[in-house]
Amino acid sequence: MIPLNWLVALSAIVFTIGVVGVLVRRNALVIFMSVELMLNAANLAFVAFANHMKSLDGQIFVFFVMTVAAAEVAIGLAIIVHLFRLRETVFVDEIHLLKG
Amino acid sequence: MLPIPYLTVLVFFPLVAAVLVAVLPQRFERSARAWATLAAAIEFVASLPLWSRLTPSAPGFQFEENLAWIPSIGARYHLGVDGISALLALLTTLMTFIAVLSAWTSVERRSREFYAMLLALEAGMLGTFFCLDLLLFYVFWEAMLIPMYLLIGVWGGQRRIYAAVKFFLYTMAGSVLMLVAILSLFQMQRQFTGVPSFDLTSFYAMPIAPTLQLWYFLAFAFAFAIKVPMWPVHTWLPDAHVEAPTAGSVILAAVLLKMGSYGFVRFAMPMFPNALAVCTPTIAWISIIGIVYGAVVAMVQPDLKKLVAYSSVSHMGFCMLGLMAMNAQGFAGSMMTMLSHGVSTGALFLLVGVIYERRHTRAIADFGGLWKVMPVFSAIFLVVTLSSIGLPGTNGFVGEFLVLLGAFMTKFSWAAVAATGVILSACYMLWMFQRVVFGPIVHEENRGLGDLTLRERLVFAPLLLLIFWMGFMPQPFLDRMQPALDRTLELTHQRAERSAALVERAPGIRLVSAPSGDGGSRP
Amino acid sequence: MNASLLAWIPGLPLAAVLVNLLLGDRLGKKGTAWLACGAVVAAFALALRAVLQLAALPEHERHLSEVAWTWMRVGTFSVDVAFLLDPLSAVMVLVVTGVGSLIHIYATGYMSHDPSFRRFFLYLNLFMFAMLTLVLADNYLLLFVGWEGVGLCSYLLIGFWYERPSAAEAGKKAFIVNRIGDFGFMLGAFMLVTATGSLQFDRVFSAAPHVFTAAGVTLATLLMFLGATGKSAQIPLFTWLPDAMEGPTPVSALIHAATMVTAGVYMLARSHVLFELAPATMQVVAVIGAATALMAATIGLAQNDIKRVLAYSTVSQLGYMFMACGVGAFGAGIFHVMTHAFFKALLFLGAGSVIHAMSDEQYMRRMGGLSSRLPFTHGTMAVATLAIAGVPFLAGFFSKDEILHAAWASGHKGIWLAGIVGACLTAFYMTRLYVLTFRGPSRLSHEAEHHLHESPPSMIVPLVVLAVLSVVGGYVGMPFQQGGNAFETWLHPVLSAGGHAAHHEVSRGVEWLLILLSVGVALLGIVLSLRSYLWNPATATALQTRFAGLHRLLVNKYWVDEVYDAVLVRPFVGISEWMWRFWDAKVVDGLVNGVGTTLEGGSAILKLFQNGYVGTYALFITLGVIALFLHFLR
Amino acid sequence: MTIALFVGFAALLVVTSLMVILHRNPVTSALFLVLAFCSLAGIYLLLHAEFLGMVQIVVYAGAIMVLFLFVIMYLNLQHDVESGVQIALRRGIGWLAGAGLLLAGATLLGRGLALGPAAEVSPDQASGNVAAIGKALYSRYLFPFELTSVLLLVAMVGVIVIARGRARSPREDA
Repeated sequence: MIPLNWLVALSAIVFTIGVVGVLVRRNALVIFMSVELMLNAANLAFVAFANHMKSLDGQIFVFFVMTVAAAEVAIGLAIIVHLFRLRETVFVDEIHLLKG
Repeated sequence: MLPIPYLTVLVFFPLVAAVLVAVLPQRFERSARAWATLAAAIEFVASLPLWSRLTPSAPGFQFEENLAWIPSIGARYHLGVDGISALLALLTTLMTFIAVLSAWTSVERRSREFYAMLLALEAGMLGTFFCLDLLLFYVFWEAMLIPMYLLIGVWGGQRRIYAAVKFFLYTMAGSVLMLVAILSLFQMQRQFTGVPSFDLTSFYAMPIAPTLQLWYFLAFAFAFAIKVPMWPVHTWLPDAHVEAPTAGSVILAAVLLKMGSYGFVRFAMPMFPNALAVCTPTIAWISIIGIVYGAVVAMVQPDLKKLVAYSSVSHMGFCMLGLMAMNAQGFAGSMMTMLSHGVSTGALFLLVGVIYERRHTRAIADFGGLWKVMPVFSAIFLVVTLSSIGLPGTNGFVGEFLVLLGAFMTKFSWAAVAATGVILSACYMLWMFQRVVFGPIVHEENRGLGDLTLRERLVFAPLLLLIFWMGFMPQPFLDRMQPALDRTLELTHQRAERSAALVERAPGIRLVSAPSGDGGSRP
Repeated sequence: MNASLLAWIPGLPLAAVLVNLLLGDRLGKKGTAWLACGAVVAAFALALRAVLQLAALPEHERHLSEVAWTWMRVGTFSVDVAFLLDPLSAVMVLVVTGVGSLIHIYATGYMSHDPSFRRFFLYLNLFMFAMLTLVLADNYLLLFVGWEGVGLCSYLLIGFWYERPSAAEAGKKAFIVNRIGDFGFMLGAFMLVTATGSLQFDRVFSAAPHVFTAAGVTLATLLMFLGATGKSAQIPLFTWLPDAMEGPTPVSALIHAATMVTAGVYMLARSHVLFELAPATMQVVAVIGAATALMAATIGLAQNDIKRVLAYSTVSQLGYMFMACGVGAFGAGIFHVMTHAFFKALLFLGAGSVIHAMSDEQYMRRMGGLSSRLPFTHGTMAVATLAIAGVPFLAGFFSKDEILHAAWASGHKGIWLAGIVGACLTAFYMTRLYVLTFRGPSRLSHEAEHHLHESPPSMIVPLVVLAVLSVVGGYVGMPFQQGGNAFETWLHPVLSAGGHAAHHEVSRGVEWLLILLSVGVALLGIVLSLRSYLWNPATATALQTRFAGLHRLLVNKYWVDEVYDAVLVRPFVGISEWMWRFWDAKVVDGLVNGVGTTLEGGSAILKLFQNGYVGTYALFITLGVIALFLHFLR
Repeated sequence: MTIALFVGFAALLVVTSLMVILHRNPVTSALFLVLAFCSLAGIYLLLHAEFLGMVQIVVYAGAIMVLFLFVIMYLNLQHDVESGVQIALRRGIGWLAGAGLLLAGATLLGRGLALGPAAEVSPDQASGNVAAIGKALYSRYLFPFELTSVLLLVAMVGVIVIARGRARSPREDA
């Protein structure tokens, strides 16, 4: 049996990599991928605890997370496409009109 | 008593009239002023029973109406009137009627809304004077601000937005503190009697620990001090007056300033007597500074309205000093000053309005030698100036004399310093009067000015009558106000003992560690 | 004949004012004149009748009082509008209405061609109402109403020709200086109320001896004396009277010679019980009176405007009256008030008639040799000049001598000396005025010479009547009468009420010596003045050059006005300017606006965080998460 | 044996994730992400979550990554150029924040939170994971399930509206 600590550690590591990806990269798509990574890290933790607690709720929750992720990716990519059409760029730091 | 709910009719009739005037169709724009004057006249006549039917000696409040308003928190729609509020209400209805009558020519655009605002303002003021339920009082207290804000903001002079916003925020800042105090009192009241209620009489009955009282008193005092206005928090008044239209500044000076001192007499002083005892010297000295400071600064004002505004600061300083004297003469003097200041300063603003309408300038330097061109105007201006500086035989003197007498009986130094205000008021008023009315005609524009029209003379007739009536025979006024004032004074002393006896087991929530003994120096 | 007519004495002029106001121009000049004079003469008649009725009463209950209505009743303190006629107020009411009606008649002639004729008589009647209220008041508050009422009327009448800025300025100055005096009077009244609980004369005087501490009564009387100095133009607050000459001459005669300025003396005499309780104040009153008398007399020497000279002479004579009150001889003071009212009113009216004749020329250096051209004016003025100088068997001599006698008898030797020197100076400058105006070479300008004319009868008749009074008026108070001085006995019931009146008897011999001395001094003054101005005018100019410095000092009136202006008025206006510009605008308003600007500044800073970069927002989120972790770690 | 498998998958997951964020070319990042999802699916299988493993492969690796690649190709993205001090500063802070986060996580784990008791084997566990999930999904979680269908519908409508853009594509009016 895989010890729970490792699983949670792994999930933390992947989550952190996702966060770094979001902070560091300029390309909207890569940021998007990093967000997916963070989501999956969370899913991993869910499954780990579901397995540890021997209850299915965790897994069902992951299932829901996935559907939401799917919807989110669809909308996100649509926005990026539309953004590209308007601004000819995908780099996040060039789009900063909406400010105080 | 009267069959109909008299006070409710008095309060809400102007509101209904305001709405009707506002929704008049466009083609009635010209006749809106006639309708508004009619409404104000009816309101004034309707308020006369307050004078005739009021039995001053009867204890408690008269014409009472008490209905459940928000049962869950025990807030009741409780109206009532006694000697103090009846006289102030009469002052309100009279001055509103005169303000509406005087504004016929001064307002051109959007006159329907203008008159609607005036009538709504009257409703707010009457409500504030009549209500005996703290929450209802707060509602009317805030409701009153809106029409005044609009009056200054829409029909004002150049810097009207600044003045209107300053006026609104200033008063709001004060009254929000008061709201906090009311709510925490409500909380204490509920714990003390178990029955939730905002009723004034129940607050009168509830003893509060002296140290706690201080914080409540400061909250209430600050809210009312802004309204009075007392010395450090007065700077909104000159701006509001300079920018307000004539009718607006007449009501602002005549009635709105009395809200502050009325609040002190009705709420702050009887409810927190021990804290009052601690703060009395401080507030007295602040009002004396107000008297001298107002007069000194009024001396050098180039603008007529600002001069009269600062003179109001000085006169209201007398009012507060009278209250702080804590004796029958001081209270009666303060009340008389409120009434006479309302009449004479209202008249002063009307006079300034008259020449502003003709010359569209308020600078004293632009006038000179008006006596030759406008003799009737100058004669009325002379009488009103004399009443403002408190010449014996006019209404100003009775109030000032009683206040100084009351202050003198409490503390010699108070009256001595405050009495210099008598000299200063003579200086700046007469100097202003001389530069405006006497002397040769320097500016050519003044030569062609027309004297007062019949309508304008009609506006001043009641005021002059009042000036001399209150000056020579003030006794009818004094008889009406004295029993109520004595009851307030006696209630204050009574509550002081009861609360003092309650030193340790103070009911109600322990606020942040109660302050050490001495009173707060803030106004 | 009940006493209810007392209220009508002040009531009549008030009624005339109201009628004048309402009917306005429809009355025309004739109508206004008759209305105004008629009211005052009727008041005089009423007063006379009331005084006769009073005289009929036995000596010790000689007072008629009448309550009109309750003015103020607050708690224990109550005051009514009530009138009181007793010997003291009888004298005053007769003088006020008598001299007043004469001056009203005179004024109809003097002001006949003035455009605002109606307004003048409106104010004059209003003044009579206020003065009569003051004199007949039964309590200090009603007296205060009259007190400020006469102040108001003097303000209106001085500034009557309002188109002249100097007149308006003088009016305002008079009112404010009076107001400073009233400030003192009001505080004194408060002390009375707190101590004795009422302002009614009899109640205050009966309670005063037991209720007051020595310091209390001294302070109260000093404050009331401050009020008196304001109203009667004594040392600290006298600067307004000379400027009050801006008003028409009948005004100067009525208000600034006969009636208003004597209100202070009347108030002192009325409250003699209080003053006798405070010897220190009496001392102060005497000293100030003497100082004012001397100072004003010296200034009078060097003035060239005929009305200014008379103004300073009034200040000086008032100094005498206060000196009399100061030494305890209130009766002598009131007696001098009466006689002074006669001859000073005559002098002013005479001067008015001269000015009227010379078409508004007031500068004595351009007069001279008018005796032949203005016979009546010259005759009456001569009588008045002799009277004021203190020539025997005329009114001035008796009253002034009475004061000097009292000063000597009560041991105030220094005060007496000042009085004697003052008497000499008075004789000197009055003769100087008479000589420069009527005698000597005619220095008239050509066109003044051209339409020089004697005044119409309506002006001459009052002059003559006053001249007669100035002569006869003195005998009432003649010394060495059988039952003592008639005037004193008349006032006795009022003035001895307090029981502290100082009675000093001096042997008859010393009294004669004093009389001879004062007569000698008066004649010396007259002769000196005649010598230096009539017989050989060179000596006058010689005197001026030799004492050039002193002369300049006197011409500039000791620079008192300038000092007051520099020390009080200008710094005060400066302070108020500073208070407004700096304190109100910058500090208090600054604080209020400051709250607004600081909020604005704060939000400007916070705005920077919203810089539009998605990256920064993500960073903040991460930092937030880290902070949460740290929180849980603790 | 499973431990070895898990370690392998875990290592693979970490490496590929790192490569996703480090690699300049978005296409290679996308492909590494696919690899990461597969390794994750493997781990799910080890944890007896077979259904999820399959769904992971089908939904994530299959659908979502395809979408990603499609968009990358569509937008014809070139190599990411990362230059300029302002960007370097931001990257530095990014890494720092990541390190901070990791540190905090590590200390938290270091504390060794009290883990709940390991529940005993539940009865329906034996009858296979997919059936159990199906039964639970359509009994207790019926309402959320229906809700997700609505969510997906909304997403689809949104995508169409956004992606359609204006009638003229920007290229004509450039």
